[in-house]
Amino acid sequence: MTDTAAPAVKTGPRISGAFHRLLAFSGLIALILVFSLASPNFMQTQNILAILQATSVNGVLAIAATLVIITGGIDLSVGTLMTFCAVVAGVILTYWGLPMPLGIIGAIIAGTVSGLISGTVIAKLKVPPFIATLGMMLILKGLSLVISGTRPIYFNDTPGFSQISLGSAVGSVIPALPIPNGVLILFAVALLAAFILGKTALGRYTFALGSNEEAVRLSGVNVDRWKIAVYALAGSICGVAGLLIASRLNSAQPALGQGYELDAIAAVVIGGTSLSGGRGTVLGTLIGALIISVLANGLRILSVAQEWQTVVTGCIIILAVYADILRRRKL
Amino acid sequence: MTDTAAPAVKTGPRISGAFHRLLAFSGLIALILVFSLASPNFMQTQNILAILQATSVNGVLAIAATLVIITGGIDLSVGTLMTFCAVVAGVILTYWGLPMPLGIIGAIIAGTVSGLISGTVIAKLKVPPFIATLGMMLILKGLSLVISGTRPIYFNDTPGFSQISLGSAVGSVIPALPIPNGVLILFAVALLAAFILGKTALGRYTFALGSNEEAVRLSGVNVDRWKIAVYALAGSICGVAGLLIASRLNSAQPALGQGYELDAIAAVVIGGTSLSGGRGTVLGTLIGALIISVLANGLRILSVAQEWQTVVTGCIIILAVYADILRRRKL
Amino acid sequence: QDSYDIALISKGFQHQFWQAVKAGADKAAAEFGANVTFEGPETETQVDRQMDMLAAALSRQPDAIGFAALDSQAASPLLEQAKAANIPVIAFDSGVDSDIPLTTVTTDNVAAAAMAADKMAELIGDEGKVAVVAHDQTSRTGIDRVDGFVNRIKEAHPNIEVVSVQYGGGDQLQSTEITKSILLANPDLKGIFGANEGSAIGVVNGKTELGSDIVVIGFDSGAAQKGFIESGAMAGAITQNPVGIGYETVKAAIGALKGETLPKIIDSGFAYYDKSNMADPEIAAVLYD
Amino acid sequence: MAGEAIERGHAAASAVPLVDMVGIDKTFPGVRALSQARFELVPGEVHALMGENGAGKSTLMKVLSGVYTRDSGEVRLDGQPVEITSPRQAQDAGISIIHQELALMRDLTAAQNIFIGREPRRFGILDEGQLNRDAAAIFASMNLKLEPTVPVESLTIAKQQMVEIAKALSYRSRVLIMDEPTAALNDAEIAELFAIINRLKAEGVGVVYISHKMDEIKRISDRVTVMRDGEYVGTVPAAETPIETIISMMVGRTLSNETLAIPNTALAPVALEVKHLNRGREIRDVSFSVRKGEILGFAGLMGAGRTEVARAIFGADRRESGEIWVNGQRVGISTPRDAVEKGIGYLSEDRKLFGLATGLDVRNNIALASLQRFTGPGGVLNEAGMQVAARGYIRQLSIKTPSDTQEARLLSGGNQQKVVIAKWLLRDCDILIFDEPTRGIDVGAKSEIYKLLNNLAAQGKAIIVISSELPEILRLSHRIAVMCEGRLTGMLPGGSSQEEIMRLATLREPAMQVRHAG
Ligand SMILES: Nc1ncnc2c1ncn2[C@@H]1O[C@H](COP(=O)(O)OP(=O)(O)OP(=O)(O)O)[C@@H](O)[C@H]1O
Ligand SMILES: Nc1ncnc2c1ncn2[C@@H]1O[C@H](COP(=O)(O)OP(=O)(O)OP(=O)(O)O)[C@@H](O)[C@H]1O
Ligand SMILES: [Mg+2]
Ligand SMILES: [Mg+2]
Repeated sequence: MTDTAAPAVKTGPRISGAFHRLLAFSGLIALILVFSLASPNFMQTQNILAILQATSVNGVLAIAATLVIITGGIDLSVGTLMTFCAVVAGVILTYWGLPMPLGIIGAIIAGTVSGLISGTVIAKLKVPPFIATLGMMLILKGLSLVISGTRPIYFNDTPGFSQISLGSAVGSVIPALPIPNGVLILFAVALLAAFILGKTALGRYTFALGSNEEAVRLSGVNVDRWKIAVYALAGSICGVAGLLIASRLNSAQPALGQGYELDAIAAVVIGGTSLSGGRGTVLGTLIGALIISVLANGLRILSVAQEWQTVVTGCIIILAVYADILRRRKL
Repeated sequence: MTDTAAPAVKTGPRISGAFHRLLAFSGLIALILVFSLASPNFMQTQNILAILQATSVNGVLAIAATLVIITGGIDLSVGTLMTFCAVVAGVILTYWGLPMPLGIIGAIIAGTVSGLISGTVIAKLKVPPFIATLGMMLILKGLSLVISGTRPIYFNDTPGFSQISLGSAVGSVIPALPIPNGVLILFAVALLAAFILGKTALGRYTFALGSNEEAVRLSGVNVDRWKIAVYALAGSICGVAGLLIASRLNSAQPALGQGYELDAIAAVVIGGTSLSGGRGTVLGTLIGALIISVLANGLRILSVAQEWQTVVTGCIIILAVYADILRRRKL
Repeated sequence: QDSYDIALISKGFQHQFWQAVKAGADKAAAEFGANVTFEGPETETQVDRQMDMLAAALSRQPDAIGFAALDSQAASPLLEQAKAANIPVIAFDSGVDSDIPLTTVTTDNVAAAAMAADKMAELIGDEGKVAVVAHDQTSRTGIDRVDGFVNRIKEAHPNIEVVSVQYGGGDQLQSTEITKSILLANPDLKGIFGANEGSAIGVVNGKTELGSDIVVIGFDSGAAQKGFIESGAMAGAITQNPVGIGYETVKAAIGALKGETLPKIIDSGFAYYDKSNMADPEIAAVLYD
Repeated sequence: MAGEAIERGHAAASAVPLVDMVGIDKTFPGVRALSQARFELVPGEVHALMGENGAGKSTLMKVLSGVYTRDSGEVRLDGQPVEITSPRQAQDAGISIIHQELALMRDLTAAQNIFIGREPRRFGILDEGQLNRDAAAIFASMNLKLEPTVPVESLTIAKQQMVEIAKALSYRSRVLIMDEPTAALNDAEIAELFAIINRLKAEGVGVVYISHKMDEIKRISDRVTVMRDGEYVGTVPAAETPIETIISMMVGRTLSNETLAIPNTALAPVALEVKHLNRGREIRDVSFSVRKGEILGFAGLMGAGRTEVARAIFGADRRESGEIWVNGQRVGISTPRDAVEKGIGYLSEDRKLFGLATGLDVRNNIALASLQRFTGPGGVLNEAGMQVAARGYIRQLSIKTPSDTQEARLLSGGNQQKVVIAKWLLRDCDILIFDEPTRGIDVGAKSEIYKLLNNLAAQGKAIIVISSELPEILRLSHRIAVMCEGRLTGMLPGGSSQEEIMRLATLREPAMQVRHAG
């Protein structure tokens, strides 16, 4: 019996993964082409840097959301958590006057702890992620106002702080390539997240949880612990986003952040990650975030009236996902 | 055995449904008790009417969201669709000067058509509901600004319009009970939705779709058609919400609406409807919406600082759902 | 009752402008011995949320109410209710189409934005392209400031063209991105008017990120704008007197409770400030951090 | 629908076939599921459709019932070519199907499930009373004790299967397709089902019967059509054809039917001992032990509580009292993790739901319980090591998969089962609990799994096999534990008789006895 040539299950889809990834870029490339043709101002170095810079915060948030979404969860608190972390950095650096590394560490710890709490509420108390993170979204929003004293905190006493996002380490070496650090940080976070997802046990469990949590539990895995770890990791990434936005605005704006979660989740889904969990890539999310920024930038460059910008963005989000669906169906 | 009174589709399984429903009220009652004890102003007729009035719009939106969520979908566009319908009524009544019934019909048709479009994109193009309705949210937001000319439309030429929400048909008969019409409309919509869910084929398929869409398809049911019908029904209910808010403000405010979807969905989930579909009740959603309004009102009456209101609301949303989970586990 | 209970329902809460109004109100409260609460919706579009706040405030049965209407019509039923309950109402920031408020403590936003237009024209040599980054497309202040600026340019400065008006919701990051797009799309742009604090800060951020040297005129104050003016990144800004608005509102409420007669309008005023006059005591007094 | 015969125009011996499918092709992306497949059904016959896992049986029937559209070929009903492009059209044409994968709406009641899409209405309003009466009538005709108003999610798999059968019957079709209807049923229920089938047969209904259980084919069917790799192999009369012939048609060669050499385990040390396990009415004072190298079979009727016992031992469910001893040591097990650390592995009866992470590939499913072993510094996984291990088990267990990076959900049922076994072998479990290890698995794969279980026992593993198929229990077990209503009612030696097991399995189980009588 064993020696029957086994045609058993020939892979359904697959087809070279590289080809699929190439196609995923197509929506982005189409957009870029259209805008380049429509306006000579679009394909300028300055503007490309502006687009990348505009992607950095949403991109980092979207990467955090990607991790959570792959487990089959959702995180609505990414936006206000980002703000909370920024405010924590502000309190440490400006109110307490401590040195910059402490502010950076503080922001990331704040993100991690908040993620730990969300994760614990979800894993231990079995509160659905939507509700747990909706609650956290409100709690963090309130706390940001409370600890900042409802006013922006400026980083004027920490002169290097704005360099985190705006300086250009690359540009200081290769002046022709003034890529802002914020963009580098986005790519660094993306690489790190891709590495964790692809190469580590945590990443493996992230996919496994989204694929079949009960099967993972019955394999003797401490499901709760890993789930909490994913939310904590996502939280710490939101901490990075908090540093980016604070550095970019040279201030922690306690009122900002709500609404950012939708942009982040949209980037994730446009990037091909399934909201039902178990599948997704960081690269896809980056592309999704870029599509959103290119769209916003291009429409503004074309001076499209703002109300129409909104309409067009809505249409393109639907079309981008539909194109992805068609592509998958064909493969 | 045959003639057991059929308790339509039960939410929380087993154990006397009545008992379970009673318990579901407990969170609401606890809140009311706390606030009544804390402030003599809370349990005043005026204030109770204010709470009910404040619930009316979110309650109607939440009922629309309930229908969609029971199918296993989600509707992020309820808030901006409400606004769009309000603006349509404004255009018909004020810009075109047509009589009031046409404005009412127009708003509801606008909601239905928009729901039809969302439903079609979801059912036919297989775009995930999250994305389809996120796109619609943006499209409708933009269109509201476009057709209103980016300014509020006042209903000063349609004197009866504000009576839709603010007048009191009950009060004119029983002066001691000045229940605003908006609240009556909320209850009417709730009764209608409960009737549809419990007693009609559309309701049956709503639950069936959320339980196992593939099984419904294999049973020979035209899944797409019913799914579209649910979204269209939800859309027409958003049309009612649009009339309510327009009448309450005596104007169509084209920029309002975004963010309201989260409140609506929160009410649904607090009310015990599962985001994974297949189970839910309109009564639960009403209780959820009331919990949200009572909380907001009570905290204001107690003069809690606004930033702390947000924190407390976040905590209570999580706790309310957690209490529900504990209760179900025990049953 | 030895301490008056006054409820202020504002248009916003988290923005610095509103926090400055709150600070003024708190100052008056401390001075005159009153309890003041201060609330406002998340964004200036949420008219119905503001109604819920006003309704809850009425239920609380305060001694007086201060109200900054997002939409002056929407509130009339509730204002009637206040009148019926004999609760005096003071309007602040912008007027209410109603004779119920005993007085209105306000800034003329149209005139203030027109002044910004004139200053802009002066700074760019009365010709060239300019743009506006505003906070809101539908709110009263958003409309008034954009209209005030654009109309003044049209009327008085025919050689200046307003090439773009965009809205960033007062969100600094969004306003930054918008500014960068405008600058990149219009390399020959000469100036941008940022129509509220968040917008103005966003405009300066965008300008700095691109290394542009256009003229920026802002609105309101706050530590960031003051810093930008100090450093020259922003040419100047229009300031209202938010602390004064809050203070006068509470003071007027208490006056009403004590039976004083109030003028129909209490103009809280506005002024243009730049590096040269920032330190003047009367300017410094109306700026907030 | 109890006894009332459905009046049909033609008798069972009608010359024109009810269904005639010829030259059917169906390709899925990357898979040729059907290639020139054929099938014929005459009124009043039970026609068995046989083939290994993945042979294309379900696909062919899904083409007939309008779930899939064929790529080419012809379908004739009563000699007339027809196009059936949706389940609805199939229903209208008098074809109904019980799908292999349960297709129930878990939140709806049994009655609501049965009549989905055909709800009785009065003035446009659903007539729930009528609905429940109709469902109750169908249950009565099946001798099935079931409340029409109970939500199906609270039913056991077996009861859910009965609801599916009731649903298919409710269409009163001329063609009834049953795709592995008995995979989750016990003998009493199977007997009941066969009685129903015989009744339908007498009414002239044509029944297509798919099953991997050879004995059933002999008992119920008139003709057998065999498929292999999507192709038609042949049609033979059931009564005259020896089972061996059918099997060799299925697998393309003859299978040896090695008998099991039962080693003497009496002296081996006890690996697992369970003392006084209790939980409510589901598990009542269950005590037993398994020795190293021993296969302990668990027999019982549906709801006897065997799965409950297994899950309680494994820590997947709570238990109220009871002790678990592993290798002579008392151990505390409150989560599956504790159990796995003590060397216990559990293969659940529902692979899809509890066994596989279907989105992950074969390699990761095999490694899922042992990831720590492949985790290096910084949490980085040793992918190469995982690959070597996975490929080792793919070879050792002859898992049919194009590669170790194939997604697990794309494997056939038997191979999925082997992947789960490999997971526990890699984890080095000494005590393995197999819950229905061969459910839905073809004869060839089944005999491989039997061989595998024997080998594992020979290596000294302690094995518990829960099965509803008595021949399987009898063939595999050194000792047989019989359960009834949560109680262990007997412990029998390997060679016991089926009758003795059935007697113990029905001790104090009135409901079942009624069913036997009826
Ligand atoms: N929807 C699908 N997409 C891709 N491949 C499929 C699909 N359905 C079936 N297949 C493949 O088609 C082949 C035939 O599958 P089918 O389900 O008809 O087998 P079967 O004979 O019913 O097997 P079993 O006895 O295990 O139920 C298999 O290789 C299977 O993997
Ligand atoms: N007649 C019944 N109807 C519905 N549920 C039942 C019935 N009898 C028992 N149960 C429930 O079924 C569960 C045990 O069922 P299960 O079928 O898993 O047991 P089992 O002995 O493992 O049987 P098998 O594995 O053969 O299906 C228990 O939770 C019990 O409460
Ligand atoms: Mg099959
Ligand atoms: Mg079982």
